[in-house]
Amino acid sequence: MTDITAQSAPGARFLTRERIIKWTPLLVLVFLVLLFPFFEWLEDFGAGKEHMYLADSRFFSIRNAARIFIAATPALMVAIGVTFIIIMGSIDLSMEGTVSVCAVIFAFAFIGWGGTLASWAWLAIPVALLVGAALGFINGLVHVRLKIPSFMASLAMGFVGTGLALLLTGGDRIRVEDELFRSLLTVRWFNFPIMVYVAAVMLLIAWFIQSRTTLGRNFYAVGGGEELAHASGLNVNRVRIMGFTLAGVFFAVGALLAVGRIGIAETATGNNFMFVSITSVVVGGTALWGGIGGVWNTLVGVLIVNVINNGMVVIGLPNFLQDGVLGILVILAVVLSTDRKSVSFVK
Amino acid sequence: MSFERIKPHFPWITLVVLILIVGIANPSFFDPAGLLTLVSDVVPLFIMALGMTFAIYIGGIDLSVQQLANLVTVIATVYLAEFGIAVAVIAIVAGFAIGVISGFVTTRLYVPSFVSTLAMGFVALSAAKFLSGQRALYMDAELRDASFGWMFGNTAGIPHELAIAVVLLVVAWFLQTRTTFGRALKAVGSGELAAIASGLNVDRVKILAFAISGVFAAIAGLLFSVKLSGGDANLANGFLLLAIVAVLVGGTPLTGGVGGVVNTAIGTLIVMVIRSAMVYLEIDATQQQMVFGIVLIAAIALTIDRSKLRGVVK
Amino acid sequence: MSFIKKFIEQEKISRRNLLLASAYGISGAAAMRMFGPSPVQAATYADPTIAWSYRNRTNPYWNEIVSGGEAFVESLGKPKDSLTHLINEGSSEKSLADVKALLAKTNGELALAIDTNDAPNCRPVVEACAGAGAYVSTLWNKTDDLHPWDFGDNYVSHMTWSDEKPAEQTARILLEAIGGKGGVVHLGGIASNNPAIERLQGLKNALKDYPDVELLDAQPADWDTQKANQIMSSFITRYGDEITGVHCANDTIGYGVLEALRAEGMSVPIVTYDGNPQAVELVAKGDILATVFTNPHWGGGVTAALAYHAATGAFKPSEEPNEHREFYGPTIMITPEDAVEFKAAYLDNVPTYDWKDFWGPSNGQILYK
Amino acid sequence: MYELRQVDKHFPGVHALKAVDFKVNRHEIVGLVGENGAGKSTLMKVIYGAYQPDGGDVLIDGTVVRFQNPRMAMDHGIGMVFQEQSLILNLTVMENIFLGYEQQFVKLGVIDWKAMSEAARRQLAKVKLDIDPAMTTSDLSFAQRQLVELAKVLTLEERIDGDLVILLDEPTSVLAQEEVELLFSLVRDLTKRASFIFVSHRMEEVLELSDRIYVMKDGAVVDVVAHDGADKDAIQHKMVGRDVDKEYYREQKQKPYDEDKVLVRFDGVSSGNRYTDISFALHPGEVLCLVGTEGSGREAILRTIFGLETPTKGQVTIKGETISRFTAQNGVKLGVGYTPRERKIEGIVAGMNVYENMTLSQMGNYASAGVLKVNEEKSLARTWIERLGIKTPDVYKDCGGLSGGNQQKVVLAKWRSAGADIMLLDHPTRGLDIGAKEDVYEMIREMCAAGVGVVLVADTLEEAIGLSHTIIVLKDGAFQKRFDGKPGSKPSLYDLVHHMI
Repeated sequence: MTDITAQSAPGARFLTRERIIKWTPLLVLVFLVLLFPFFEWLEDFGAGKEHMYLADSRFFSIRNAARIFIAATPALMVAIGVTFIIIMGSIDLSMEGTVSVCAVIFAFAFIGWGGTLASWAWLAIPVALLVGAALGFINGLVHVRLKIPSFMASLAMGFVGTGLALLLTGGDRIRVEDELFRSLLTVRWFNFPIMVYVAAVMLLIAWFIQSRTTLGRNFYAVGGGEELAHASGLNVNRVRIMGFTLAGVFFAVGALLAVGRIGIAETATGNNFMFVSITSVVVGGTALWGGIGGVWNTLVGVLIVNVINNGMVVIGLPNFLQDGVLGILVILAVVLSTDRKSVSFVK
Repeated sequence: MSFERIKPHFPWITLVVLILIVGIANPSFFDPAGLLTLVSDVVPLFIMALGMTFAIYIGGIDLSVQQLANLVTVIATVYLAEFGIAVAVIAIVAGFAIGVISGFVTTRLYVPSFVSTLAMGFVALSAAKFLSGQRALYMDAELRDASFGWMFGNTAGIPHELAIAVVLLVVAWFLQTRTTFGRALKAVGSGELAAIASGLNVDRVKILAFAISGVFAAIAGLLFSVKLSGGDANLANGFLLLAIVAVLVGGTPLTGGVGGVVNTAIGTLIVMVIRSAMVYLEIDATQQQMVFGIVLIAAIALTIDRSKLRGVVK
Repeated sequence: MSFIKKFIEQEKISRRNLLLASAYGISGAAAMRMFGPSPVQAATYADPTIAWSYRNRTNPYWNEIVSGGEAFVESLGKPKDSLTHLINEGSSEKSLADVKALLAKTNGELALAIDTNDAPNCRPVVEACAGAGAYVSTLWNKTDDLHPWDFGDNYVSHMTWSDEKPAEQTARILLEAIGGKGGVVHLGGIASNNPAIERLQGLKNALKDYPDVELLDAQPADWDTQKANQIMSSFITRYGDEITGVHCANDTIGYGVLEALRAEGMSVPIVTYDGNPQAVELVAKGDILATVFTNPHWGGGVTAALAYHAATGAFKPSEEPNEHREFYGPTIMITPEDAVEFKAAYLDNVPTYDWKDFWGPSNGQILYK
Repeated sequence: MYELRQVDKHFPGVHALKAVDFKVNRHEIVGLVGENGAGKSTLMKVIYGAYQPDGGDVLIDGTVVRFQNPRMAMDHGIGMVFQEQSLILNLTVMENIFLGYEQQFVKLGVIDWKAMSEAARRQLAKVKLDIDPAMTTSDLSFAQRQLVELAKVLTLEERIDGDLVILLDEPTSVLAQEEVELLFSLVRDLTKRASFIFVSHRMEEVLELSDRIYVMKDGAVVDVVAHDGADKDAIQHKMVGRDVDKEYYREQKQKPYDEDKVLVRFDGVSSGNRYTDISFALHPGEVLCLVGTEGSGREAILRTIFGLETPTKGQVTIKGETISRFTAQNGVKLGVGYTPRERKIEGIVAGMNVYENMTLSQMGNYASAGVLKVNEEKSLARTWIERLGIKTPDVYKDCGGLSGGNQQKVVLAKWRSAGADIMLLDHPTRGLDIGAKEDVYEMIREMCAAGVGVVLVADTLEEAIGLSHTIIVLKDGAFQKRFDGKPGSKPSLYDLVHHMI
């Protein structure tokens, strides 16, 4: 008896190492947050101006933090949605279409039912979430029932979504002017606009789903070993479809915040979300092969990407360099936060 | 013939069925000259997809191809006057180099190719923006014709573009099926661990796969640049997703080891037919994208051979 | 009985020969047209297909263009949807491939109005059309070495807008509004697009007369609202109160800038470009100081009209002077004073244009630097 | 209690189960033996609901039931302990135990981790395993994981009112001798509550544990033997339909090796904490067997020789060349061949055909300037198919579709045809039926006769003793004892076990 239980676990010895790696994305974020003020300091120093590092930094300020958060919240919602899918070892590329459709339908319903949150138009919000869920559900069905790998299924569903949004709008953009709805952006509590708090609440909900619900834990089970999970009696197909549905809901929240941010819903609302969100998820330390990571990683990843984007403009990096620098920093961030001992190979 | 035996033939059957549908709805589609033009126009996309096939065949993906082609259009346009036909060499070297770096970052630094190639694409984009001075550039017509005029002539009714595509397809096919490298690719795609345990230099094989993808992307960019007689940092935009779609629809799934370059040829033709069907069947402008997506789902559902997707479908 | 058999054999052979011959005839003739030299005397068509090829439907600018094209088609007594739409989604490759597909489908009986998405793409499009005997009129993107008069009748016209002057005018309005001192930022279009370059140049030209105003920064926002929003908020961080005015390359960028300012509770004068209905409303409200209306409705209509009437032989492009083949489109400056009036005249009721008056509202021959 | 009547199962081209009658009584342990491909795994899959039979009935207490999936079978009290480790490594122990049945701990949509942890502790107590249920499963040893698997299946006890049937598929393959004893005593205890179906290739274990033994051959049950009437030879005879040489060690076939030459030399080699300070020499014609429990460092040593693992200390010499760069390419170049334990993952490439697999490690020999000479590859494959009696329709057959024994032969052919004269065999007979095992033994002897040095990690101790010239016993990565295993002076099982544990 003792022989079995006393055997030291092979992984236990690396615990400290693993812990460091687990926290690397956060360290990268902290490093970046301290790096950009350094360049500011350098610039002012070169110009012979008085400059206290951090204290005089424009980048390292509450107001800029609010700007970064505003820019990050819609992407964060989308990235959280796709995090669940990536934990399952699948991938979802349908977000651009889903976000556009949700934004457009929300705007139509909102305008059509009164145009202000103080009327029945508030119902447009649940409608948008339902539309997101429905699109995710269809995406999951196509993937699971037609047995098409999620990469292809969701890519094609993304085309369908964008196409649907285009069909609905005929190419027009819809302005959502309601002051009450726009208070998402315009009203600030403790320096941060309401949309940041909405995102924070959604983040907590996502964390709750991830850690305290059966569905959330099942994502990890599917990502850790789908066949094994199936053999244990888990209805893997159901978990998958529900995962895509859940992702759809978060995409819809992302769409609402995106509309809240610029007050316009259009076919292009979903543009650029795909690569940004997946990059963020990976940069945050969630592995593309599934089973590892979670929503907090995604928060850090989204912030890393947005801090880089904001910081590059703030330090006045020439525009043509920005893409390349982003690319290199992303590679560095992923390299640092990958546990090379736990990965046998990467594709 | 049993269902199982027909399965591997689904990609081209799908192609033929699609052609028939479009052709029956609008017989002018069958005009041989028209078809020939359609096919030769899809050549740059095809070449890019051909390279992408190698990345997908080992179970990876290459998202840098579009930006790489952008970079090459700029390189070709900027240096045509100086180097003449030798810009082709510069372009190919650039493609090879960026592919090698992507491969290196993927294999040695354990960054998934989805991210590493995307990031390397950004680097290429920066280079393209820098070189082009963020302007659209155009080639001197005489210089272009002197160096690359041969790319776009016709011999016996066959556009040279198409001939180039066929040559590249044959080269790629030969690489894939007849060389040790191709065999190693297949081993890496189907069973990477077994390839390692057989003493293959798996990292080198993977890096080479990305390098080949880069080279083909560069050739595609060069061809496109010459065709359009110019270059800028966005010229090749719109290629990426279509190239991926072409590979996937042809029946090379992302799991690796299955499919290949001939499938990609079929896949590219399927994409071409679907796309021109929009024109031939007069699909309403606002509906085109949705129709494209739905037909795509149907085409993929038909063309992937699920029996070869070992294990679970993720 | 053998002679019957022989007869049947012969019949088979001659039938096969006939089929072969006719098959060759079709493809041979088509091949001649596709690849042969452009015809000296261009053929005209009684009822050519009319098509518009443009970037996408998500930008209101292109919707206006399309509405013009549709208005023209309707003026011919045809239904709206007889206009064929080719959408390139920002891909030059698709743009060219779609045009070729349509040429093949229509056998060259085509009147095409097109923005080729990127300047280098213009040459192959025009060459393909000319080769197939179709008539093409282009808008916006064209390389400087390419001219309609080099292609006989088939390359009917090219219209673009000289954005430098109007952009300079809006810049002056902006610079006056900030009292001739302070700092401005510019958010541009896709950097390599011609209009983006010209509009930035317009700002720079104006700045020469305002030595106390500094151009703090200029970054491309790719005509994208969300990107403009993010860049603007980064600008606010970097320059803060130093920003006293914003010069935007178009209206959609302007919307993103306005929202970024709104999020900060800031109010800084901005000027935009294009004169979209929503932007005009914002001008009327005073949120935007000025925008420039380029009348895309007319531009979209007349570009299609030129191609169509050339294709039917109603006029012969090669007999027209060069200023009728390469010309600037109209620009109308919109400021808060005239916004309401303008809106009533151009947007609320779209004027009915005479689509045969090709050059009436135009703005002179294109000049190259 | 649980019964299959005249169950049939067809696959395309294969009649996998032919009118199988199978019965499990209460409190009974039923053994199931048969060669690979005899239909055992199909039968098991039918029992736990992964396959649905084409004909016949499944009865529980005389009532006909039909399972659409494993979940339904579980709800009827039928559980499976898998041969391949079926725990999901990134989950905690308790999550694995209750995977798919978390609902009982969910209150208002929230998982009560405390309750689950307590329940998991109770399950672990059943298998006498004292670990924290919140541990991540990847941190457990193989033996611990096997017990967790059993604990997981035993949750059926609480969930199901009626009787339980628990399938054990090769549960002992990763266990050391003592651990096997422990498992057996647990199983015997548990018969108070459950019946067991025990599947194993280790005939002794089946004989020891089972009350009755079903013998399968070619998809049919050929015999049912009671525990008392069981005779190993008779059963094996029925399984294979031919005589199996019972003289296990076959010492007479063992030839002495060449002591003058050294192929591989380890001088005080250590690799992290997997093994420390190991020294030995391998000679041509010698079978050197590394013996130890799971995790004793046996495999790490093999992987070091091949070049897949870089040692942290010491000196490795292969054919007189001191190795500085440890890569598999280098190993292959020096003539080292490696037959990994995970045959399907590391041995063959599923999706590639027979000749492609055979030349995978030696493509350079079948190519000029990078261009393959496919015809030569095919003729090589044909030669070896004949030489080793590989059962395959042709050289184009996907290796993933071959049976385990034939896959193993392809792997061996790959190395032998490339002229490897140092062979590293990791569990070469794992999961093979008796006939295939014999073939592999024969090949090992042939190789030795041809002057190949073999380093073997054997499936069983008997195998190790029977085949080896030299035995090195390892424990926790450290050298324990070296035995000379020349014919006539073989160590006993007890000798080895004594030093292993």
